[in-house]
Amino acid sequence: MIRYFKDIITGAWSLIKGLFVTFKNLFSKAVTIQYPTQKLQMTERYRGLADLRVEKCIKCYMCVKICPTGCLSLAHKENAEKKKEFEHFKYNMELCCFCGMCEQVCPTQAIYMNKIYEIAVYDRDKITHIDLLNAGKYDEWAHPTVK
Amino acid sequence: MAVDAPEKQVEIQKEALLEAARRLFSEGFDNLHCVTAVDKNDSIELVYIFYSMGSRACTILKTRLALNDLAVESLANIWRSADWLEREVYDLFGVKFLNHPNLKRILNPDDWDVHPLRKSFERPDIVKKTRY
Amino acid sequence: MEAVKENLQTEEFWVNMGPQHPSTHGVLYLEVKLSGETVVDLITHIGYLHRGMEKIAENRTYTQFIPFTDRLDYIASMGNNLGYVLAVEKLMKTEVNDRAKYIRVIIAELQRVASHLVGITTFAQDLGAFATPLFYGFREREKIVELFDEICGNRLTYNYMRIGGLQFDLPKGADEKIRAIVKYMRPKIDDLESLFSSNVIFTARTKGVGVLTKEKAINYSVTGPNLRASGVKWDLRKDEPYLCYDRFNFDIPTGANGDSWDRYKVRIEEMRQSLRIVEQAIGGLPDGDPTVKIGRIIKPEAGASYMRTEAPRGELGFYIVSDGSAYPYRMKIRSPSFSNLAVLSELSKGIKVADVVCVLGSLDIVMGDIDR
Amino acid sequence: MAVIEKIPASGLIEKFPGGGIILTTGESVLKWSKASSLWPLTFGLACCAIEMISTGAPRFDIDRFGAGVFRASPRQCDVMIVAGTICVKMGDCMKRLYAQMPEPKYVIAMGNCAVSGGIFYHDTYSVVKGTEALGIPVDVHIPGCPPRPENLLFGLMKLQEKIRNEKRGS
Amino acid sequence: MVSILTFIVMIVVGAVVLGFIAVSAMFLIWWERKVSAHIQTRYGPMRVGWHGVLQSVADVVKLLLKENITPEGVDKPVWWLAPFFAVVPSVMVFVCIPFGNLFGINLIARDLNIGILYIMALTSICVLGIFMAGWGSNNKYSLLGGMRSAAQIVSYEVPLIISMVTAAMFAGTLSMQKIVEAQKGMWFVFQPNMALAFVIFVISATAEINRTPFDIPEAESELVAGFHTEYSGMKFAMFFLGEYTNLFIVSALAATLFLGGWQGPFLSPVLWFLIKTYGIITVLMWVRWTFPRVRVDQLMGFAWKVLTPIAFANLVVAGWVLLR
Repeated sequence: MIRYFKDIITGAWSLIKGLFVTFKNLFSKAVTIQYPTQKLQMTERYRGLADLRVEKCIKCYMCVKICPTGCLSLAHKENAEKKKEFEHFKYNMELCCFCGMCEQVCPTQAIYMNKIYEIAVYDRDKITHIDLLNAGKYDEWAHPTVK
Repeated sequence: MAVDAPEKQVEIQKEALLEAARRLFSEGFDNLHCVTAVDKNDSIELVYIFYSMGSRACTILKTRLALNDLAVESLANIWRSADWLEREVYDLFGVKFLNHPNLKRILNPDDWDVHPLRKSFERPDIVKKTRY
Repeated sequence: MEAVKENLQTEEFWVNMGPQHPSTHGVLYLEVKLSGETVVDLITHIGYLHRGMEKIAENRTYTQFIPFTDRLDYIASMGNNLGYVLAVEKLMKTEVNDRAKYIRVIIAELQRVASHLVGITTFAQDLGAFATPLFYGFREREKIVELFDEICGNRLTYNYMRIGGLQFDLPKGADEKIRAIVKYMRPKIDDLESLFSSNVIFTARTKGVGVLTKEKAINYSVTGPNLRASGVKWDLRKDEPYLCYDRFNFDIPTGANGDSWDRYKVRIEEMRQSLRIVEQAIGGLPDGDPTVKIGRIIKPEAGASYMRTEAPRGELGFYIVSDGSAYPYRMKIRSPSFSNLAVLSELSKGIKVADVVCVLGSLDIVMGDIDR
Repeated sequence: MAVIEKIPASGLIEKFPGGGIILTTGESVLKWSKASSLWPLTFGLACCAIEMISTGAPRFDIDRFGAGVFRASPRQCDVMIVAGTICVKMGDCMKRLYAQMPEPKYVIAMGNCAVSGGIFYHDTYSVVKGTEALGIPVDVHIPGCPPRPENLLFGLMKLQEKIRNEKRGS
Repeated sequence: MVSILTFIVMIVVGAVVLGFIAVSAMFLIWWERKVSAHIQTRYGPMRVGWHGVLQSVADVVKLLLKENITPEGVDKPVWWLAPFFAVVPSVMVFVCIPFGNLFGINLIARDLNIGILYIMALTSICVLGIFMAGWGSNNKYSLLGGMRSAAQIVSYEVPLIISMVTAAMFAGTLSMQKIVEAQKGMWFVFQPNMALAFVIFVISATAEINRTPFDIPEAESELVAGFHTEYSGMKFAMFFLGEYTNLFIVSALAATLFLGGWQGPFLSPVLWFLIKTYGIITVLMWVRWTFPRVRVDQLMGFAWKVLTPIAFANLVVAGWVLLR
């Protein structure tokens, strides 16, 4: 009989202790980042989208070889002065796994991961064949707007 | 303690597997840690990794199965962990385990008839990369 | 009463839980045979997230496969990274320098804390404590995730470990941040514990539910916290030390009964021990350069190696067969959750349907780890 | 019961002076309500599910957008966030789940695996190459592996924008 | 002539009550989301209206717009009637809840002299709706949810009624209005017997309205959504409405029977009543977002082994106190 009441009282006390924890949190400050108005600063090493410093690229194909998913496709031709020229350098964002290995392997830091992280599209074609040679390819997502 | 040290690996005939396993169990190897298979093109090699929790010892049993006779005694009645691990090997390599309590495909859909981890498994959309 | 029982027609029926179900932790499919509320039989179907990792591995170079290991056990990506690179290093018979070892230990232990936070709070969610503990767990985990974001540039798929070292050294000021996290985490773990441990509902739901005996656990090859909860003092960090775990002081928490309560309790205690290791490691961090270039093609000599590590969910083993080329000939991933889940159908016979969810939650599985 | 996609007797109302204004206001209210109460399905497939929960968790809090009510039953939700790799075995279940959802329903493909198969596009035998390959129409694609929680919120806002710009009666 | 006037008055009162129920339920949904959000250190709905006050409006309008799926194989009449059975009785309870006095008008639709009996009878009907939903859905989860609900409510009705009887004994009447008036000097809750009865009442009321830690009929982590798994759109909204109306009712009952109803100094009686009611509701929300769910057998054990004996003992002691 005593144990019966003791169980009830200790049980009730344990529940009150649990309530106290949530009560403490009820009046602590919210940790939320209010996203569209407040934004987190991306860290220095953050891996966003693959981007290219066109003038630095020496067409060594290291990034294409290391890429685990085969999302980069590069082709070049040699011009009259035996210099390599781009034929195309395409980036298939929907295959990319954002591992950053291309950035790490690049001998001239030509390919790098930028800090863009807000990408959402209605149409898939927009992200399938991104021309890395085009300077304004990421303008839409660098400063995203929603009506 | 190197798990895969050569002196701890034993290659046996497939007929002797059950017998060897029973002996291992009676010697205190209470944990069948891993069962897997390697496709050696002409044969399939089964790899069993055993541990003994009490004496902290380990041993690896290997046995080879010819491609035309992919059947071996199941160890699932000695070590329950072999149940799923053998089903996985059956699913991916097509090795049949005799006297297994429930030998069905485990990872792939039940109605498939291919064994994807075989080296001979081909599908048009599997693109092999250049060999270095 | 007997007459009523005879005349009343009763029927056992099958209920399908999953593949889309709030408490199956992803895409697990359980076929449950119920007699009223009591489970008569339970069949586990897996493979709904089978992505063919082992086949992919045969078509990737050793370096290229590192990002894939992140996606195995996605709650503890660093643990998988570590297990894989250690296996390849063992195959190549190389060792990393001391600083890399220490950083690996720090990262792996922080990942263990983050993983257990998710594990125990989703367990509480399965018991019906709707969202609040889960969100507390994720709030605390977010601190670690943001640290990892700073260290390696991503929130979930880190791709940080490299064969023979690390991708980056710790950034400036990271050791201060790690110390701050250890300091922050301790009272939060106490908070979580007082939310559950003493709670009479929580104890009533978990104590004595899903008892996994010592012999059964070993026979089923259950590993990790689940094995330790059954009273087996077995931890690879102590019993087969890899990296530099033998240089740190820590205890291996074990349970007594092997029920859901013990599995939860062992995880809570393990988080404390991990914080202890992190504290010691950050205190004795040696100098050196842990980074490594990745452009080189790795060609281990022909042979096979098996390396297992103590990942947050248990023993993660990589069995790699090399034929001397740049690609693994065969890679078997012996994932901890796979063996841990196999025991579910044995544990669930004769308990209530609500307890199935409880046992499943306490086993702390990740589908990516099971199906690979 | 049919779906109310436009206001009843709208043809009649339109004839009255000022009726057009009432109609547009009414419809914009309907669209506003659809857009600001998108209940997602509790449907985590793989890695992205963890980021989806992170989005629901205090740090990012998807509930601010009115989309925090994760319903476990497909009958009660409006948007299916496909978070993770779709495998062959799961494909049929997904199609059924989509069919079970009541109209109007929307699909967000979160992460590269759901968009196209992503990292598992090559060399694998059991991965479906994206949600669209299953025949499920996708409203918003969010690339990333996995996308940051902010990115999912951005995708949600994009979906809201899409709903608000829907053509009348379509 | 008089009868027509009464009729019009009845219509107006009915409309006011229905409007109040709808607004209150919508407010409660928003409030619950806010409370839970702040417990979890986040903000909750923020983007529609000031701090998301219009969130529930958006939710309701959206639910009205949703397709109303009737799955194949449902028991049609039962399936269609279930949501009404879940809502209508709880709306009818509002007849004799005393809201207090506003500008000299007594805000009680009809002060029945058997008020408590009437309320108890009606709240018990709610379970019928849940059970019908479970039975008619042709879904095993729903069926399990419905069964659990029936078992649960039958058990918890007993301590609930006994604790209400204790209050009625102290007041010496069954009329709600008179019970409030009896607490003029001192609220019942300040007497030890009644304090215990109050605790028992709140616990069993929580079970009665299926809220955590007693939410086993819904049991999201086991039964997906329990009895309303198959319901969509408007019908689902009805269940939601019923749930929050019930929440309001049990809190209003607790306030009336134990916390002195609309009695209170300085403020208007209506305000006092609402403050007390919403206070209790907030506490119930706080409890909901803290605790895990109990298991079915534990739930039954708790009702029959703990609550019922204590409630009976309390009743006997209360009788002795009164007769002394």
